[in-house]
This record gives sequence, C-alpha cells and structure tokens, in this order.
Amino acid sequence: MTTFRSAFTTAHASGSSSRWRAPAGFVLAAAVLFGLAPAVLSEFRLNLLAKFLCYAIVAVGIGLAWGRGGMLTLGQGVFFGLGAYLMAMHLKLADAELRDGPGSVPVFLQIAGFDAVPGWWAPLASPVVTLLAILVLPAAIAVLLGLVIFKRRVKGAYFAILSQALAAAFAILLIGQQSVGGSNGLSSFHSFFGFALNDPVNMRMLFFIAAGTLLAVVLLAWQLTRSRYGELLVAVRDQEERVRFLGYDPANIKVVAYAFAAAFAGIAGALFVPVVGIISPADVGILPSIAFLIGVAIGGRETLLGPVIGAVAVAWAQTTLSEQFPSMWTYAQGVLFIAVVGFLPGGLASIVALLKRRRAAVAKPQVRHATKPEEATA
Amino acid sequence: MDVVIGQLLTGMSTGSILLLAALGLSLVFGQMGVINMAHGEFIMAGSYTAFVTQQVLGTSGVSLPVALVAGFAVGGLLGVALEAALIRRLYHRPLDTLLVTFGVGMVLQQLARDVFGAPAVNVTAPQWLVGGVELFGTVVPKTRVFILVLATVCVLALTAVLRYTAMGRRVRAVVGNRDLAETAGISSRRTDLTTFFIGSGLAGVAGVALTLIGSTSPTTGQSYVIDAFLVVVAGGLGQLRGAVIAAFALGSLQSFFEYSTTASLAKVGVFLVIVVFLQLRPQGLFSLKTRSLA
Amino acid sequence: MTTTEGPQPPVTGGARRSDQPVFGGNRGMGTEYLEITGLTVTFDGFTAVDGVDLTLLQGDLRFLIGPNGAGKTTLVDAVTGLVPATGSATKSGTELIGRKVQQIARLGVGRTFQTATVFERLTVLQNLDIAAGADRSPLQLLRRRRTVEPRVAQALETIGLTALADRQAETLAHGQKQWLEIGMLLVQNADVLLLDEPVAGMSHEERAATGQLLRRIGADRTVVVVEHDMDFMRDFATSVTVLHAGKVLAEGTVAQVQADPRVQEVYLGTPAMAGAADA
Amino acid sequence: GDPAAAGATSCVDTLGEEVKVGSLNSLSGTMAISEVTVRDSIKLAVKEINADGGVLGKRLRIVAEDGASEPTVFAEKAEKLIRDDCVAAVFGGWTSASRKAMLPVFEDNNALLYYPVQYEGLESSENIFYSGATTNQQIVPALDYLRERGVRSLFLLGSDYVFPRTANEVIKAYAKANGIEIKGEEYTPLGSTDFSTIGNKIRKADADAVFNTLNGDSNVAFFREYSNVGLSAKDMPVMSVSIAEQEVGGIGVKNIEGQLVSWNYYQTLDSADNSAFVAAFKKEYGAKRVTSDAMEAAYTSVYLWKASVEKAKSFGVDDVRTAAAGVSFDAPEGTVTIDGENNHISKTARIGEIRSDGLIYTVWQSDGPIDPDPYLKSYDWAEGLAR
Amino acid sequence: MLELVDIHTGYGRTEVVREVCLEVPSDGVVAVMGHNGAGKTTLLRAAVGLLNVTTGRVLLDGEDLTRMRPAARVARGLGYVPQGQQCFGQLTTMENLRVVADGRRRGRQLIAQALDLFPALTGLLDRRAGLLSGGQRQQLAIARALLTEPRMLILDEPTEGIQPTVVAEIEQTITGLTRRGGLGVLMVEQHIGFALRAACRYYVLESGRITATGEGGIGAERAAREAMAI
Ligand SMILES: Nc1ncnc2c1ncn2[C@@H]1O[C@H](COP(=O)(O)OP(=O)(O)OP(=O)(O)O)[C@@H](O)[C@H]1O
Ligand SMILES: Nc1ncnc2c1ncn2[C@@H]1O[C@H](COP(=O)(O)OP(=O)(O)OP(=O)(O)O)[C@@H](O)[C@H]1O
Ligand SMILES: NC(N)=O
Ligand SMILES: [Mg+2]
Ligand SMILES: [Mg+2]
Repeated sequence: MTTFRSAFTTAHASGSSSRWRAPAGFVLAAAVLFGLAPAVLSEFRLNLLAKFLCYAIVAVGIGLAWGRGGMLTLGQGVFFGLGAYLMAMHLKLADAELRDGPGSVPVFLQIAGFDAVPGWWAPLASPVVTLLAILVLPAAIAVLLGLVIFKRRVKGAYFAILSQALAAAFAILLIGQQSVGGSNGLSSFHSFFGFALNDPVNMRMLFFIAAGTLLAVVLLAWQLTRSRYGELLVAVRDQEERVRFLGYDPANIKVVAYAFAAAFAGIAGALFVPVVGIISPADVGILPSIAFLIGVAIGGRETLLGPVIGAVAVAWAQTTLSEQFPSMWTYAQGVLFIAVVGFLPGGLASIVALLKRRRAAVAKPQVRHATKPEEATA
Repeated sequence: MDVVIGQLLTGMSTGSILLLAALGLSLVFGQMGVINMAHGEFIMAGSYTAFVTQQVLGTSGVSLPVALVAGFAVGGLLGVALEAALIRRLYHRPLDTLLVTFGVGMVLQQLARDVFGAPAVNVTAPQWLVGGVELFGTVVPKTRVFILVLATVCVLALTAVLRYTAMGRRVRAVVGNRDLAETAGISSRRTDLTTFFIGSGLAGVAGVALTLIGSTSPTTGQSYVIDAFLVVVAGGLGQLRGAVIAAFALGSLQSFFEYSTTASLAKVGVFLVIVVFLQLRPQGLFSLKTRSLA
Repeated sequence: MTTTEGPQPPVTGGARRSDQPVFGGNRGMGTEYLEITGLTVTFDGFTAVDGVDLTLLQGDLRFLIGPNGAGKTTLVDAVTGLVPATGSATKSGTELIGRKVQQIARLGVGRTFQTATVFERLTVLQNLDIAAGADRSPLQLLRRRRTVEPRVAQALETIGLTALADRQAETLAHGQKQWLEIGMLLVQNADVLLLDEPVAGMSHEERAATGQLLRRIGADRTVVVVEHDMDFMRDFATSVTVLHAGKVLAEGTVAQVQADPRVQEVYLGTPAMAGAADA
Repeated sequence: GDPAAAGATSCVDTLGEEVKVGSLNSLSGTMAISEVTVRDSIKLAVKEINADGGVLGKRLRIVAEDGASEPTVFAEKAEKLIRDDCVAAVFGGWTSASRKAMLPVFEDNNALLYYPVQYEGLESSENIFYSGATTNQQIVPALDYLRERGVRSLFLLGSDYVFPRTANEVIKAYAKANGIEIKGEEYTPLGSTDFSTIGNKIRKADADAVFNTLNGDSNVAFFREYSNVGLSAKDMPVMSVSIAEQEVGGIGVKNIEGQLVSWNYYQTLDSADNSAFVAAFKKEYGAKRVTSDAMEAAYTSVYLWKASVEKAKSFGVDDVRTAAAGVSFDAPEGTVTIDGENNHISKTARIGEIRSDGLIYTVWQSDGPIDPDPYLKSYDWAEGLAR
Repeated sequence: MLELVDIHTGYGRTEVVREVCLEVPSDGVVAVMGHNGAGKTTLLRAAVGLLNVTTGRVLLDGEDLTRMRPAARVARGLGYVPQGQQCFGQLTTMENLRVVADGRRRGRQLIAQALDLFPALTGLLDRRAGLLSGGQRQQLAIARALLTEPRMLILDEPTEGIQPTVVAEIEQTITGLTRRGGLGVLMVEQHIGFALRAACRYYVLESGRITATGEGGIGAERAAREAMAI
C-alpha cells in the first residue's frame, strides 16, 4: 500500500518502512552527536557545530508548523530573539553581579546612560525566573498571537506576510532600545550560570547541552507528528474548513503547533547566546528568519530529521563556502532555494522516499489490485 | 493646520510610492496568488534600467520617458522568464512560490552587485523635475508630484484592462481554475505569461520612478517589497481598489505617525495597525466569497 | 444486490420501536429530532431560504427535493452554521442558529457536501479516525493511534472501503469519496445527518447499496437527504419535503408529493415526462 | 580580559618564512560596500611591507575571511583566525556591532585586533587597537567648527543605531555647555528612503545647521529631498560624519555640493605620504578608485602593527601590546601615535567641503594631532556622559 | 468522429484505464457506464488532454490530438464538461460565458442561444458563479461547453445534480443537436434510462477495461444492466 502514499505524508503514516526510519535515524543522530563529533572536531569546530545545532532546533519547530501545519512562519526570528535576549540579559546581570556585587548595573547600561537596571528586566537576575521565561514567554506570545490570527481565519499568504512584517517590526524595535544594546545587541558574556565561558571544558559542556536539547526536541516533535494530533494537523493544513464540520476548532489545533515552534525557537535562541557570545538585532530580523527556512526546505519540511540535517548542512556549507568565495555563497543560497523548493519540494528526504517506492514497486507489482473498485462496492 | 496639510501631502506621496510598488503585486499576488518575493528585485532592475538609459542618453529630459518604457519592458521580460522557468510548476503550491522567488531575489541582487558594483549609483532627475512646487504653504518636490501622477495613470490603465477587456476575464478565469480554463479553450500558458509580463513590468516602472527620490543600489526595492505586500494584503487579494485605498491609508498613517513619533516607531506602528486591521477584516478591505470550502 | 423496492407504506404515528425508518419517524417526539421554524437566509438582498418550517423526527428518512436553486443546500448550510440565518433550528431543544460550525457538529449534527470534500492527503483510515475524534481529550490526541477503533472498523465495513483503508483519499473516485464522507458521519456518531446529494455519480447498483445503508442508519437517527434522483427517492424516502424558491412547496409521503400538480409543474415535470425520465 | 584564561595559549608560528595575519571584513551583505575598500587597502599595505623585506625578516601572508555583515559571523571568523589559522594579528571590522561581537573573542584568546573605523568611543580594550577616530577627534572638532561659523542651533538627524545615538548624546552635552539650541532630533531605520516628513520637520525647525549621522543609502534620499524642497548649503549647511569620498558619487554631486563633512583624512590632502599612498592605491586598483578615511586608517593600522612588532622584536601578543605605547607612523593623514592608555591613536581632525568634482577639500583642520579621549574625560561638559 | 485507440492511462504508477478503444460518430451519442471508480472520468480526462496517456492515441476526424494541450484540442472542436459542476467561481455567470465567447465571431449570438437553452441562468447573469447552486453551476458548465462550438462534446455525468425537468430538456437538446448532425457526444452517465435513450452505442467500463458494449436505445437497458451487474 505504501505505493499509494506520496512522499509527503509518509513520515507519520503507519507503513512499516516509515515506522523504523525515524527511530533508526534518531539513534544514528545521537551516536554522531555524542560520540563522533566530540572525538574528531577541534574545540573551535565543535563550538561551531553547537551553533548549528541551535539552528537545527529552530528548524524542527518550523518543520512542525510549516511542514505539517502549513503555517509558513517567516517570523521565527522573533521567538529566537526573545529566548536569546532573555538569556543574554540574565548573563549580563550575572556578570555584573560577579564583578561588583548584587544589584550592580552592567557597564554597557551605564554607558547607554542608565544608572539603574530597568525595572522590566530586573527579575531576570534570577536564573530560575530566566529559564522559566525562556520556556514560557515565546510560547505564550505565540499562543496569543496565534489565537488572535487563526481565530479570525487569517491563513496562507496572509499569515506568512504578517509573520514577516512582525519580524521586521521586532528588529526595528530592538534597534531602538538602547537598554538592550540597540543595534550592537548584547555581547561579551563571561560566565554561564557560574561557569566561565572562556574555559574550553565549559564550552564542550555547552555543546552537549545543545545536542541533548536537540534530541529532546526531536523526540517531542516525533511524538507529536505520529500522534493523532499530527494527523489532525495535516487535515487542518489541507482542509481547514472541513475540519470544523467534524467538531474541531482549527485555530486551537494550529496554535498548538505554532506554540511548539515558538518554544523551540526560544530555547534555541537561549542556547545560541552562550555558544556564540552575542545576540543582536541582525540575528532576529527578516533575513535570519527566512534563512531558518532554507535548511528546513532542503532537508524536507514534512519529515522529522530532514529539517535537522538540512539546517546543519546549510549552516556548515555557508561557513565553509563563504570562506572560499563569499559572493558565490549568496548565489549558492539563492540557487538552493530555487532548486529544492521548486523542483524537489519534499527535500532530500523525498529522494529517499522515491528510492524506497521504486524498490517497493518492483517488490510487489500486484499492489494494483488494491485499486479494483469492485472490492469497494460492498 | 499647515502641519496637517503638509503631512497629508506627504502621506499622499508616500502612498503613491507604495501603490506604484504594490500595483504589480496586486496583479501577480492578488490575482494569480503568486507570492513573488523577487518583485523588489524587479523594481531594482527598473532602477538600473533608468541608470543605464541615462548613461546612454545623457541627463537630457528624454531619458526619463525612455527609461519608463524600457523599465516596463525589462521588468516584464524578467517576469516572463521567471514564470516560464519556475512559477509555471508552482501554481498549485502558492506558499512555495514565496521561497523560490525569494531565492531568485537573492540571485538577482548579487548579480546586480557583481555587474554594477555594490555602491549606489546616481540617476539625475531631468531638469523639469528639479525643485518643488508650493502647495498649501508646503513645498512638495516635483519628483513626488510626478510619481503621484504616474501611479494614478498606471492604476487607471490596469483597472481598465482587468475590468473591461477579455484579457482581464481570462486572467481571472485561469487563476480560478487552470484545468477548467484549458478545457474551455483558454490557453492558461499564454494568459499566465501576459499577466506576469504586465505585473512585473509595473515593478520595472516603479523602479524607474523610485530613482527620482531614492538611491539606486542592489538593495533598492528590498526595502519596498514588504510594505508593498502589506498594501495588497490589507487591500484584499485581487482587489485593485482595495490596494489603492490601502496604499494611501498606510501612506498617511506612516506620515502622521512619523510626524508625531519617530520614523522607526512609525514603521512598527503601521505593522501593528495592519495586524489589528486584519482582525477586523481578515480578508482585507474587499474580498470575494464563494461557497466552496477551500 | 437488492434494488427497487416499493414505496414505504405510511405508518402513521409510529411511536413503536422499529428497525426501519418510517413516515413520521419511529420514535415520535420522544427522542432526537430537528425542528426548524421560520428559517430565513438572505444574501445581500436575495432571499435563498424564506421562512422555512420543518420538523424532522428520528427514524424518518426525509428527502428534501426541489428545483435547482430552490435553497436546499443553503438550508443545510444554515442549519450547520456555514451561512448566517435568522429564525430557529433546534435539535432536541437546543438552538443551533447562531452557533459556530464546530459547536453544532459537536451537538451531533453532521453533514456531507454536494461536491465530496475529504482530507485528500490522508488515508481513508485517518480520515475516519479524525472524524471519530472530536470528543477526544487533548491527552488522547497527543497519544498515537495504535489500534483501529471498533466503530471505525465497523464504518469501514459499512461503507465497503476496508480494502482501501490505507489508500490516500485523493486517489479515490468521486463516488468512493462520497461513501467515505458518509462513513465519517457514522463514526462522528451524529444523530442528525444532512446529506447533500449523496448518490450523485453512483451507478444504479451503488445507489441501491447506498440506499440500504441510509435505511440502516436512518433507523435510529434523523436523516435528511437532498436528492434529484427520483428513482432513488421512491425507493427509500419515508417522507418528502419539496422546496421551491426558498419556501416549502409541499410535504408528505412520496405518493402524496408526486401526485401534487404544483410539484410536477416546477420540478418533476408532467407525469409523462417524469415517467419517461425515470423508466 | 584575563590572559591567564585557558584559551590564551597563542599558537602563532614564527619559525617559518612567513607569518600569517588575518583580514576580516564583510565581503557579502549590506556592509560589503564599505568594507571591501578597507580590505583593499590592507592588502596594499601588506604587499608594500613584503616588498621591502617584511616584518622582522618574515613575509606576511593574509588569511582573508568574510564577516558577511553579521556580528555573529565576525565573532565566529575571528575565533577561526586565532585558533585555526594562528594569525599574529587581525585587521578589520566596521560596524560597532561587529567590533563588540569580536571583543570578547580577542580578550579570551588574548589576540590582537586593529579596528580602522571612526566610532562612538566609550570603549577601550587591551586587545584592540583603534586606528579610526573616536568622538573627540571627529564629532567635537566638527562642533567647534560650526560654532566658529556662528551656528547657534542644530537639527540632529541619524540612522537608528548605536553610533548616531551615542554621537548625538555627545553633541547634546556639548550644545548644552556652549549655548547651542537643539531644534530637533530624528532617527530613521537603517536603509529607509522616505525623508519627506523629516524634510517638513527640518524646515519647520529652521535650525542654523543639520548634524547628519545617517548611514549609507539613506543619505541619497535625504540629500535629494533636501535640495528638492529648496534647502541648500547656503541657508542650512549639513555636517555629515559618515559620508566619505566613495559615497558622494551615489548621492549625486549636484545634490550635496558645498555640504560639510568631518574626518581625519581626505584623498585631496596635500602631502608626500598621501600622494604616494593615493598613487600606489590607484596603481593597484585602477585610476577610478578613490581613497577615504577608513581605508587610510586600515592602511595605517598595518604599519602601526609592523612598527610595534619591530619595536618589541617579537610577534608575541603581550610583547607587541606593551611595545605599542608611543609607537608612531607618518601616515597619509600625517603623523599618528599610539596612546598607550587606551590603544587609540592621535589624529588630526579635518573639516571638508564637497566640491563639484566629487572630492572633498579641507576647509579647516586642528593644529596638530588631537590625543584620543574615548571617554571624553578631559571635557568637563562631558561629565556624566560616561560613568 | 472521435477515436480513442488503445488508451492506457492513470495516476503516477497506478494504471487506471487500460486498452480502451472506442469510437464516437460525428453525429451520434456514445455512453460510457460503469461503477464508480471504474475509470470513466479518468478516460475522459485523457481524451481532453488533462491527463497524459501512457500509450494510445486520440484522433478527431483523423487528426491526431494525442500530444496537444487541452486548449489546442478545444480549438480543434473538442468540448468538455467536467464532473462536479465546475465553474470560474470568481467570475459572474455572464463573465463565465463571455470568457469563452470572447474572440469568437458570433460570440454574442452563441451566448444568446445558450441562455434560451438554460433560461434558469438568465436571472443569475450578474451573480458570481461561486455563489450559484450546484445545479445552476452544472447548467452553466454545459452552456459554456456549447459556446466553444464543439464538433465533439465530452460530458462527464452532465445530469448529476440537475432537476428532472431540466434533465429532460438537456436530453432533448443533446439528441436534437446530434440528430441535426455536426455534433458527436461522448458521455459518462449513471442515469441509465437517459443514457441509453440518447445513445446509439454504450460501453461498460470495469476497473479500467471495456467489458461490454452494445447498441443503444431503450431496448438495450436490460442487457446493459446485466453487463454492469457482474
Ligand atoms: N452566498 C450566496 N450569495 C448569493 N446567492 C447565493 C449564495 N449562496 C446561494 N445563493 C443562491 O441561493 C439559491 C439557493 O442555492 P442552493 O445551493 O441552496 O440551491 P439548491 O436547492 O441546493 O440547488 P441545487 O439542487 O442545484 O443544489 C441559488 O439561487 C443560489 O444562487
Ligand atoms: N488523482 C488520483 N490519483 C490516483 N488515483 C486516482 C486519482 N483519481 C482517481 N483515481 C483512481 O482511479 C480510479 C478511477 O477513478 P475515476 O474518477 O476515473 O472513476 P469514475 O469511473 O469516474 O468514478 P465516478 O463514477 O465515481 O466518478 C479510482 O479507483 C480512483 O481511486
Ligand atoms: N563605527 C560605526 N560607524 O558604526
Ligand atoms: Mg445544492
Ligand atoms: Mg467520474
């Protein structure tokens, strides 16, 4: 029967082939991340990989919202930025506290002309509050936004363009806020929850945290997509109005996926800060938001590990390619978009699926009987 | 009081620029449902057309009119190429057109960088557009008046085509249901090409016009495309009148916000207003309902 | 395959339990019913449904016929919350008009569409499972579908798509999709079913089969069928309402309605003609 | 930074024939416009140095990286240059954001960055040498000049990012102390091209002059609007601090002729060193190319590093840093000297006027180099600007 | 005359129609019948070119249309009414007609003819087709097909969802047009009575293959039913 399923919906369908693909890939990924990578990569490259993993975490969320939910969100930078800035502000306060005692004002704030920490981010002095905020805030905002937008049946291109405008607005807003470093953003963090950030051992630890988080996020997404909810999400994607007549409210279904995507992006942002050492409006605007999509599209938006592989591959390609011929990279990026989305909408994953089907087709040609309509007519 | 008038004029002017940039989209996006992110780069192509024209003809008065025609052609041809090469296979996946055309945009932009160089080039306005005219006590640059007029002309022309010509009907028919159109004897291929030619051509025209007020660099157009999309969205897909009203509304909004706050806050403000507005009218100012669930 | 059966003998005031739908319903007002009073739908100036009164009892297989554009689909749309309407439609006492589509569905009012609409990218099984799940708790939703629920398996059998359970819905033929839609109604366990031309595009035998199916379903549900196929109506209707220009033109048993000259005039055509057209 | 930190073990290899130096500029993205030119002059300097024997007898090899106009990429590439390529020093960076992104990297790894762009000051690091102007070498002289010309009121216009905002803080403090009225302060998003409202505001405000910290393309739109609504250098001069020789072309000389700018270097400077520099540059990259402030500062920074290394007789970061104090060089802009206090350099301030040939001509210059004062400690009106 | 020669077609790797050969005279009606899912629609889609044939040829009066796009085939005189009341939803009823009539000599005339064939439409000319009722849309669809002045009309369940009186009219029209000559009709019709009265020949399609065929006419009904019942 697999033969009848197009590559697009296989990932969650109950075909035996796909049932084992995900776990296998998962185990493989785990092995690579925890075994291979740390062994072979230089300290610097490992840190680089950690950065890519952050992108991958965002990608998983997009795969869920866009690939499964059909919500083309061009504004993930907003949630990424939220998580990142929350973390960055905390680290800044923590550093200041380490340097000259509790409640002291970070230097860059003094320079920006603040003699006290702005009230609205004072609470972030507490690690617990920060971590909670990172987990909750992006998702909460996504829920609010989502309900407002989806309840009114804003969808498709409207949603895409709105989310993009949102990213633009967010970036502009940040640039105007000297209290969070304006266009320079926040940088020079010295410690991460008490661990010195210039100590390679701790950077290695950060890598493992990132890797662990990614795996956890993937697991979660996997459970979501193979659950009934996952099927429902696809149904809403393809026939939103019809779902209503079965007694569901599509808005609620979409909002869940959107919220998860936002939460993932927020977490990724929070990890991004200690790993990379800076967050600035340049990382949350329109372009980075779309850049997040490239990897997802290339890896295969509707598959589970596709986005992860895609995101990492693209980021890696960018770093290495742009070292040799910078202007070429821009072309490469553009062409990738065109080639993959235009000619291979299933992404690399669909090639795999295609090969599988080829084999299946030769294996059992008699599948055709399935189409015999008489069987249908009881 | 003269502040109000001044800002109103500014709003009109900003609006007309938005409109000019959005007009092509309201056809390609609004009518055909193709989210052409390369629209901005088509505008950019128009700008460079104006630049090249001027290199050839010198800064004489004729170079602008010539450039307008050339810009339309260049934009149009780019559009046709895009349609034939890529869009044609994507009509059933509108959201994907967004990403593909975004890629096309990137390539075009880098291409411009490599051909014309990254630094902005200068297109000199013809003598007859230098300086400004006194209107209700505020000086409005002639260039802006010109753009306002140009935008109006384009709108009227386009409306006429869509509303009263067979072509307009064909476009809407093909967009509505390709297979059906084919079997009704309408060649969807040709219709799509025509639509794209006109839509992209208008982008080229916008590009030429923009050289009168802004800079001409590879990133010209990028800065307009999002606003242009917002105009179309707020106006309601496939609704020219919607786009017109939305453009001027947003223009005035922008200019008044900007006067009372700052340019940055104004931008944010406008975005928020649109989000709120779409809450009230999810399908934009005007929209066509059908009974089909899709 | 059983095909043509004579029209149902009218069993008036059928309050007795019966496994067959009968005129006036087999349960009386006692249980589920759909009552429509003064229902009106207007589209910018044009009135598509004009003060319709209808009472539909459980166990009554009601056919809704009438000329093209009479307002049948609109009526269904209004009752299921797709188009705004004035007047009232109550299901066993609960007002439907003014509620959201999904709320009405949850109240057990299900419908099919004149042009079949199913989830093309999902398999037949998944289509049914989703239809069955409106009342699932979030937690259940987040868990995985391991087994095929009995009622889903049951439905698959009933609509005869068991063999195609794992086929993607987009690959189904027109008629197969319509069965799937009916199946979705079954698992949705709606007790008021509004079917808009459910047998369009089916062959004669398939119509018969579907008719039997409707009869089985109709025994303990309130079923309304919009149809233009008169043989089909004759074979399976227990009562008929004729709509014309948004108003109820006639109501009664098949025989009564067919005999009504006004109905012949606007809809059936002269007996000769009708007879010819239905030979 | 704390040199004892684990990452600090420098891996610079000085045994071979060559010593590697890094050049980190945006070759792609929005900043490429400006930074490519800086890259060119760094290459030129290295070529010249190698031509006459290199540094301590070793040839220099440039490892080039692309900052891609993204701060995070700058940080990443800086780390790569230091860790993987083991360069002796890195030259580059443009936006303050990119510098701030790189700062911790250089401090944690105890490496050297030479940053060639005028910036907003209020910063100094043991690991960064600033060869561009800080505020007291560009903004303050510009204000002094305007005051001399009898300007009593200003309109402040800038792009919305850190440099203009900080610059305007300085200006406002200065104005307060010197009885100059600020008639308005406006910021537009980077790259914005609609200045009609701003135009209205400026004409309403009717200040004696406009102090312009707009960046990049926005200048084009602004100056066109400006001249189209009938304003000109005569009745309301505009003092710009981000417009150099190569931006003039894009704006169109017609629109900007007669307007003022403030820098430390112009291509038209009349000195043997500059003529040599300009000639060499045009020879290398073509007669059409112009030279500008940041390019000159980058060129100079390479020579300053060379001088410091030779003084220290070592490529070791710590040696170079300690030796650097007081090192000076006869740059195209005139003699410059490294200030050991804050790793900035003393520079001569120059007000220039844009002429019809698209070049900038000095109309006023400070008597001698001005010592760098990134925190404006020596100006009591700046009290409270930087704590 | 329309000839379908050894048509094989399907979707992706699923072959849905196999070895179908049939001929439609240029002045007669041919009916294709079969259970749903048999492949009737698929066959017709292949005939008009909405679906590529894997093998086989489509000939209209000897001219090979197999490689032409639908629009080209329509220009050559093929008319098509798809299954399921399809219309241009965003266009008004009138525009639906004009978009086809545009550029034809006698365009206005054709529209007029179509309208007095389907008087129900005259009252709905300014209503967007997307708002029409199913049957109204179906009538519009048939009218639109006639506007292309076809020599050969392909109908996929033309009477589906249409009220009996109108069905009768359509029947008369079709038979009328064909009798007058110059129009051949290939139609899929479940309404056997109608189909056989109109048809001079019928084919029964079972899971993509033609399993039976015979002369049309009222007499044929029993035979046809038996052929289908298997
Ligand atoms: N949204 C709408 N706006 C305007 N008119 C509408 C709208 N929806 C339906 N109508 C009109 O209302 C009338 C009733 O339509 P409806 O679909 O209910 O008829 P029907 O009885 O289902 O006909 P059929 O048997 O052909 O399906 C039709 O004339 C139709 O054109
Ligand atoms: N898009 C598709 N992809 C794959 N298979 C399809 C597709 N459309 C139809 N099929 C299959 O092809 C077969 C024939 O379908 P088709 O629509 O031609 O049947 P039909 O005879 O027209 O039935 P009906 O009378 O219900 O319209 C069916 O088994 C159906 O499942
Ligand atoms: N350093 C600057 N000009 O950003
Ligand atoms: Mg109907
Ligand atoms: Mg069919």
